[in-house]
Amino acid sequence: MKLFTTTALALVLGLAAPALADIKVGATVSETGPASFLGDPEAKTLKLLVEEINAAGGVNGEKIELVLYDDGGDPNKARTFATRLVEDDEVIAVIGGTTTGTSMAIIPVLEDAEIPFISLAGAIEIIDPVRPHTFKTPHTDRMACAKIFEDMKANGYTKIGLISGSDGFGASMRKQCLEIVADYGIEVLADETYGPTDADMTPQLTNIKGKDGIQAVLNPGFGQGPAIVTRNYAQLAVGLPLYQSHGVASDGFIELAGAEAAEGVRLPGTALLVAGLLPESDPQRAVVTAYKDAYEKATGKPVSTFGGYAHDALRILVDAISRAGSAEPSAIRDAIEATSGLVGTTGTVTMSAEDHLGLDLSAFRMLEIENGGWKIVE
Amino acid sequence: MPELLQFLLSGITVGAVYALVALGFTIIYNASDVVNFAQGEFVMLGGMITVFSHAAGLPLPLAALIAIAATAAVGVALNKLAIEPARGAPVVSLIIITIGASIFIRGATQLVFDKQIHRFPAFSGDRPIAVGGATILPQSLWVIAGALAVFFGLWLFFTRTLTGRAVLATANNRIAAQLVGINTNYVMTLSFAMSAAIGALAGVLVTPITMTSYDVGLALALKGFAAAMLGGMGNPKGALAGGLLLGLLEAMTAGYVSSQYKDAAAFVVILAVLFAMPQGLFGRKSTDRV
Amino acid sequence: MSLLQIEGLGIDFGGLRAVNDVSFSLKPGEIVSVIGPNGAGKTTLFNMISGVYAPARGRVLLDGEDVTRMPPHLLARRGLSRTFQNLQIFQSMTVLENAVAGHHLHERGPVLADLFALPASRRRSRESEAGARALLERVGLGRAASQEAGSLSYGALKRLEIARALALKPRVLLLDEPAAGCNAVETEEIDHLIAAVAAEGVSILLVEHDMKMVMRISNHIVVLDHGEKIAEGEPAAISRDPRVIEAYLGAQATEATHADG
Amino acid sequence: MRLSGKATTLLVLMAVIAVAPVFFPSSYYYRVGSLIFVNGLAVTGLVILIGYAGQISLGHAGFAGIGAYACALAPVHLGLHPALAAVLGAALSALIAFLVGRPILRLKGYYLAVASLGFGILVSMVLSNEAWLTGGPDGMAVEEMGLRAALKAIGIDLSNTQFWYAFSGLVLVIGAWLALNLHHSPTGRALRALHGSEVAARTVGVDVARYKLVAFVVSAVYASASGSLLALQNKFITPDVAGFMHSIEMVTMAVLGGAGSVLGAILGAAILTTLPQVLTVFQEYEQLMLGLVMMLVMIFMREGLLPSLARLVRGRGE
Repeated sequence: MKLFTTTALALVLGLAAPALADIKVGATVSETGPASFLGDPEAKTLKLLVEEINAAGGVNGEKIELVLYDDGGDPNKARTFATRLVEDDEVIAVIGGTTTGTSMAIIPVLEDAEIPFISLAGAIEIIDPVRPHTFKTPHTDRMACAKIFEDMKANGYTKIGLISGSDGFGASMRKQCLEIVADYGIEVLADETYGPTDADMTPQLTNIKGKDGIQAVLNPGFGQGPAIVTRNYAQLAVGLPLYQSHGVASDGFIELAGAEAAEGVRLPGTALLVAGLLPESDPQRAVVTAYKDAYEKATGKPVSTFGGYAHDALRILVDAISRAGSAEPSAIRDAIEATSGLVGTTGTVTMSAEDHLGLDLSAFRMLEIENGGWKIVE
Repeated sequence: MPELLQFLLSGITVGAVYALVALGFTIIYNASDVVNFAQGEFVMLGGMITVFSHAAGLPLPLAALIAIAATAAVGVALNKLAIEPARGAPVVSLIIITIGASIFIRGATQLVFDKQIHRFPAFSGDRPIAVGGATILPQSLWVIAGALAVFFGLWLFFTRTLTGRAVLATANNRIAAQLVGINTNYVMTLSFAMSAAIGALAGVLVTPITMTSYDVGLALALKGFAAAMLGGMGNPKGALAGGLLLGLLEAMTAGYVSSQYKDAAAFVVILAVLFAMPQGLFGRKSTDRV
Repeated sequence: MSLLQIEGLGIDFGGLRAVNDVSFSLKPGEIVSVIGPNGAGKTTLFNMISGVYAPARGRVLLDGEDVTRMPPHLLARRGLSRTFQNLQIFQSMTVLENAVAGHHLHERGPVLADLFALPASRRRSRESEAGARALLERVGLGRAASQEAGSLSYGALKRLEIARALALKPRVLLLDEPAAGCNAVETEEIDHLIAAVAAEGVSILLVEHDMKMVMRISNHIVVLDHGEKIAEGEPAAISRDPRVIEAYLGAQATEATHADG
Repeated sequence: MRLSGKATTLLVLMAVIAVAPVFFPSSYYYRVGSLIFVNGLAVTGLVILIGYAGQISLGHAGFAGIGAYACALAPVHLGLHPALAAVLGAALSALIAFLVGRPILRLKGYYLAVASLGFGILVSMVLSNEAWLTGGPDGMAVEEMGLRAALKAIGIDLSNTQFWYAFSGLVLVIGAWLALNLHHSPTGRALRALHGSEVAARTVGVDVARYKLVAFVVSAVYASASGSLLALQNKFITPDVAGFMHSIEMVTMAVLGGAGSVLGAILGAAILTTLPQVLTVFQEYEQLMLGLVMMLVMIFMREGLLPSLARLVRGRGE
């Protein structure tokens, strides 16, 4: 027993030997587990960008060392890794928390340690109320809801059906959509859910189809669920406009759902998805094209919105470090809060003491799938 | 009325998926009394290997065959490397070994392939078939036909072939089986190969409907396990009935009660059935011999 | 006045009449043996009397109370205890712990007292341990007390089961082939032990294949064949009974080598 | 010799807990330590269920979930102090275990496994679905217990991680003490007897159904306490705590280390808690390694690590 503890301890100790690095940035994302669909591109992006930045000479003449952990989507593990990053690796800032659950578990650790934290998760609770050291890059789910409801309102849809995934993403977005739906004069007539690993959603969709008066359907969710919903939707010939969420804003979604079934589906996406369609004048064009090309070249996989969140987080951090001219956590924190006009993949970020997200609705673009590709509808 | 029909079709589609997974449990359990929690990984491998072989340019049928053969080989390796050396271990240890194997296979798959979600085209297109006001996809028919074919195949195997009876004899009494000249090692290897192949076949059939990725195995294994226990472990009839029942229950609950609690309803029914019939619907009865 | 009374007991397995219409009785301190060829239903009869199987027909009366189909642990409370033909030892426990476990009814108490090791709980443990040590001495296992039960020889395990059954301080003791697998010396020891226990007023129901032992110690013998009672009486009378001889000889000619079921 | 086994186990446990911090290079190690203790507590409960009584449960995370959410909800809705909320959670877990256990424990082997699994999934489903109460899959915050502040007031100033290391270590020692008491008590003997042979246990008068239920209820209380500790320590909780994977993790810890002994099971908890932290060096190979370790230990050390190692040492000595 003793022998074993000592060996285990020695192993851990060995790993803890401090590496000599200039600026240590920590990250804990869900590379594996149920949110790996999100976390995997995030991890790849972070590794890729750090390499890129270091190759270009680093920040303030110093190299960045990335300490990256895979929390598997488990909030308890995420908290342990956050503690490890702060106490053991002594990083100056942490990026991560792929899901809202992991982010919320990390926050107390970093707030206690007064280390800046940039979350990659959607829920509004992360930055509302504002906590001094906590920031995030993705739009809140509430903003995605707002963008969708604006489009519905503009099209005159006032009665809708909702079918959401029961995973963290779907449940959180469903909740936030329901909170603001009335503000747009829209009524939810059907509210169905499905499990993240379900194989068939026709019963739920049949019920939605059977409800009188529904004019459009919204499906908050990520992973394979929305693709199956879209396919079942076509199978049942529901015939009403279908809105998906930013959770499936990727080319992969069209592939999974099939171009035929996905035809006409609308969703709020980021500039990243439609890099090639952006006008030359668009300020985001250069940023998203550069990231998209680099990512696809390095990984051979299509770029996704989620990788973009990590891209923006690292850009914001590096920008703050260079403006602060120091790698002191408190100086970095202040500099992040002062971020202004930084062009990222999700939008142009301008933060303040009251706004630790710094994006507005204009960051979203309403997209429609047409002939297996994207079209900006605005 | 068309609603009910649609719920039924949905239930049968999903139920056939569960039944296919549950049938895979049957052979290994019959040969060795092991419930193989890595069975879901066989399903995943069937789908993933087909996806990547197909993407590499092979025609779909060939890709599927390669996937089934490769997965069968993985099944044999699992038996030789992990199950055989652990003969006679208690149920908990076997559960942990097979869960360990499932984590291992998942870890290997994410390295060899990737973590994205994939699918390949349905065998007979995506045009829904109308059935009295409701619709069903052609691929669902493939899955249902697959489940029925595997069921009849197994039934014939266990009742009509010498090898099948040898498998049952091995499960009943290993020593006695050896005494009457059955090569029990061969029977075990064969069972794992067959279970894995059936799992892979399931993966090939369901991927156009459910999609696949490196981590779909666990959820499938859980549902398949629950279905097999509901029907009575070890009995192909039980696996088929359990799977279909589970699928129908979920569809009916989602359709008529609450989609939020459809999985809950399924488990409540499983608990209720087990309380009334501790061996499942078609399970063998056992008496303590003293 | 009988302590244990069996009335028309019967059970079927899948349409087969395993035991049918068996009746007999035991007086306090009496040793009754049940004999018969393999497969005659002796162990099945034991299992019905001790509550392991639920009989389809008939009654079991213990001291006048109808205890048919009563679960074994309630029978134990009423003073009925047994051993098993195919050893049911608590393998992962020591020899002493096996014997202590036999004192369950005397040592059981509130779970919370046991969790917190309250004095009352420790006192109960101490008492049952003392009792267990005395019993182990009695069956000749005193020295093996701290060994793991699994490491004992077959004959020693048989005696351990008897010690465990005696720990209940039973009024009726069912012994299923206590001398099987024992050598001549061990058999004689068990022989003496059974006689001594009976002398204390415990009624003993015995299944045994060692006919010499049966003839030597039984007060009364019941003969089963194909699940039916074919004869009953004193040892001397039974050994001359033509039906018994026929059953044994006839059975011997066709009998399978299997153990009794 | 045998009677001192209990004292030895407790002394070893206390010594390791007290001395280990000397070797900690940073306070992150307190965090890992406290997680080991929290898991160790749940696993000690499983020693009673699996090791003593020989019953399986693949749903004990359900009770951890009840304990955790009691700590999250009772202070908000009932105004209870978080520590009392933990007690309430334990009582609730005991009650639910009592009601559920009776029918479930009639089943054996894999059937018991699937029934307990179903129970665990039901609990996590309720926690996940009733978002109005529990915050849904994204989880909810948990109030501070306040004991650390109280200690500070009397002059004991511990950092957050240090406090939780000490506190969960203390709870684990108490839990281990109770489990060891039980082992050598009449109840423990009855449990181990029914593990060895149900039919023989019955014939010596053990009410098998009742004692299985006792083991189930007691182990549920352990799991609940472990969930409460986790919630109070993390100050945030999600339904993952009640999830299937957590149940599996708990059983694996117990069996890996040796479900028959308290120390073995805690060793199992220590290994499986540290393993993911150590395996981070393997990066993408982490899962692969984890699966491999689980298989290898169960194949080559069937009784679990500690008993197998003990046997090895004893074998050398003789």
